[in-house]
Amino acid sequence: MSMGESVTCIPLWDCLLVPLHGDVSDVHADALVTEVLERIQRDECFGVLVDLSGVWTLDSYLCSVLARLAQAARLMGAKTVLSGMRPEIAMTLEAMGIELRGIETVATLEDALSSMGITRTRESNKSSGLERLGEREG
Amino acid sequence: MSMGESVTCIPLWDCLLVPLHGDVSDVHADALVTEVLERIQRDECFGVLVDLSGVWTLDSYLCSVLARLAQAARLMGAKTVLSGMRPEIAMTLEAMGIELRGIETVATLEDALSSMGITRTRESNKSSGLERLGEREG
Amino acid sequence: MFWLGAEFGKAPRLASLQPALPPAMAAYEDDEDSVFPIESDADISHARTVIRQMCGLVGVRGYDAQKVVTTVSELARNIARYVGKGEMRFALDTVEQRIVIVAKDEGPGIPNLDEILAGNYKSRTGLGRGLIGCRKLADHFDIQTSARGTHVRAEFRYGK
Amino acid sequence: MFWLGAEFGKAPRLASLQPALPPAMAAYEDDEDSVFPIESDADISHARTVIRQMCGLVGVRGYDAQKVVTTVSELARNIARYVGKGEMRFALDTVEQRIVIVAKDEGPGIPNLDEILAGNYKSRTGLGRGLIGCRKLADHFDIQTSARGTHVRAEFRYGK
Ligand SMILES: Nc1ncnc2c1ncn2[C@@H]1O[C@H](COP(=O)(O)OP(=O)(O)O)[C@@H](O)[C@H]1O
Ligand SMILES: Nc1ncnc2c1ncn2[C@@H]1O[C@H](COP(=O)(O)OP(=O)(O)O)[C@@H](O)[C@H]1O
Repeated sequence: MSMGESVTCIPLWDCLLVPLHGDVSDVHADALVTEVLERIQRDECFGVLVDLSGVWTLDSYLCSVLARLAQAARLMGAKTVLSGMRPEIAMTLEAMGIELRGIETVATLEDALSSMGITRTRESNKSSGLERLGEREG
Repeated sequence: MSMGESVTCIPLWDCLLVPLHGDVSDVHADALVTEVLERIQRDECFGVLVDLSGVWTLDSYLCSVLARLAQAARLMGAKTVLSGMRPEIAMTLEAMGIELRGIETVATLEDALSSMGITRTRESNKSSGLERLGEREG
Repeated sequence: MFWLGAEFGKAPRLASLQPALPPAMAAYEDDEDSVFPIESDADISHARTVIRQMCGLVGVRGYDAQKVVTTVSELARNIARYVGKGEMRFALDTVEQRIVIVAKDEGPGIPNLDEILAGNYKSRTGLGRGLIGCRKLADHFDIQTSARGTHVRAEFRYGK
Repeated sequence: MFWLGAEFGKAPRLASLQPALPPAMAAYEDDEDSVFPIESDADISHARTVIRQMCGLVGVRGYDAQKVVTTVSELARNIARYVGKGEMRFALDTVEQRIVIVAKDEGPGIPNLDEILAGNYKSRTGLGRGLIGCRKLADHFDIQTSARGTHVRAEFRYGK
């Protein structure tokens, strides 16, 4: 995430998908909050899905920014869910005593959508047994 | 997308979501193909959703890489759909006579999922009229 | 005309016409170091980033900016890929209100340029739409090629 | 012990023990330029990137790498944010098999260090878990602070 790189927000149903990637600088983290909050208002979103699959490190500052984002989004009527945190990052935060209280954290983007009440409807067009209907209504 | 930055691939249902962002270098574009094809095999995906919302520029090389990716993914049984191309990028490609033949291109990530046969199931918990059920079965 | 590059920045003919530069541009004026050498993948990315910022500085956005950045990307890649080294210069002509891109290399030249610009060329390395694409994007496009190298100049109007 | 930094790279006591360095590390050895000045946001990112690559070079991955990179991130930010400038050095001790991180500044020091390390501190700028977190992550953690500045040293074992 080099200088000047802008925040990627992808609209998905009435949510905003925010995939983070690589090294997230403090400047980028701060820009993230502004951008996401503006987009919540503009796009009338009720959910923010921050996916951490591509992130290299989460340190105490990035955690505080995510907590701040979730708090502010909540005041605007949107729920924030974090997905895709790699196990080594979770272990590091745990060791540091960082709890991310107040933000829902789930394993996959699929679970995050599910937590927003969004599950898929589809005719399986491949090997069967992959259906996941109506699981966990948010 | 600075040096050494790895490709972000987010599993979503049986698809792979690949959000591109910022300046996509040729090295990154090439790494993208390798990474996505490996993940298709490993995760047994049937769809690749490349989202271009965050990309600054698409030039002829990146287009040729995406075409190559879609072609190879197809041989592995996975369909590739591009979403989120900004209008100014579409206009530029059109002016250059670049067609991206053989890759499906849709407006939003939502449409891309829809094209994979995935639509949402949810109880609207906000303003009504936002439901989109079973639209476009892929 | 403010060249982001030494050779051009000194052109005396235009010097007296120069209005005030946006502060961020002033640094480039008459600066020997602001030629952009193009060799590596990172140089291509850097060239794109610089021209993108330059477009932003003069309020060129959206499709107009895409045209310029894409042209730089195509020309920079051609140098890095087909020649190995060369250079680019970017200039802002605030009088005529145009952005000028120059790409120069001392490579083997493009013997089949006519075929390429006619759109009949099948590229093995890409789509073969780079040069013809730039010519379509630019408001003025000029390419000189010989066994001593290739020199491309593309101009884009901006402002109303 | 191979310091990625001048002051330490010259330690004569360890010189004779040095086994062959991985090629990419050799460049750092005894190199005056390989102290990492920390001032800006970009310096913090750069420090993280360098230490991440260094971990990769010696095969430190997963949780072990995260601990090191996160520690560098916390210490670098503290310098940039609370002092404005300082420096970091990274060393690889291939004999003892440890990675050593040093963060040094000449700032005002941390008068309430005990409270912070006891976990009772409420930060207004962050979570107040940076220093205490680093102490928990590192295998050895040492902090000296006074009105003349702060010096932090964190060590991480690697290998079996
Ligand atoms: N600066 C250059 N020097 C030498 N040959 C070049 C140069 N630029 C382009 N070429 C040649 O012209 C061909 C067409 O280039 P271009 O239109 O950019 O499409 P592509 O790069 O996709 O092939 C290239 O395949 C290459 O053989
Ligand atoms: N290098 C330093 N110089 C001066 N003060 C510092 C330094 N590092 C940390 N501090 C002080 O110690 C406090 C705790 O730091 P830390 O544990 O990293 O948590 P946080 O940065 O979230 O507050 C900071 O709020 C700051 O007041």
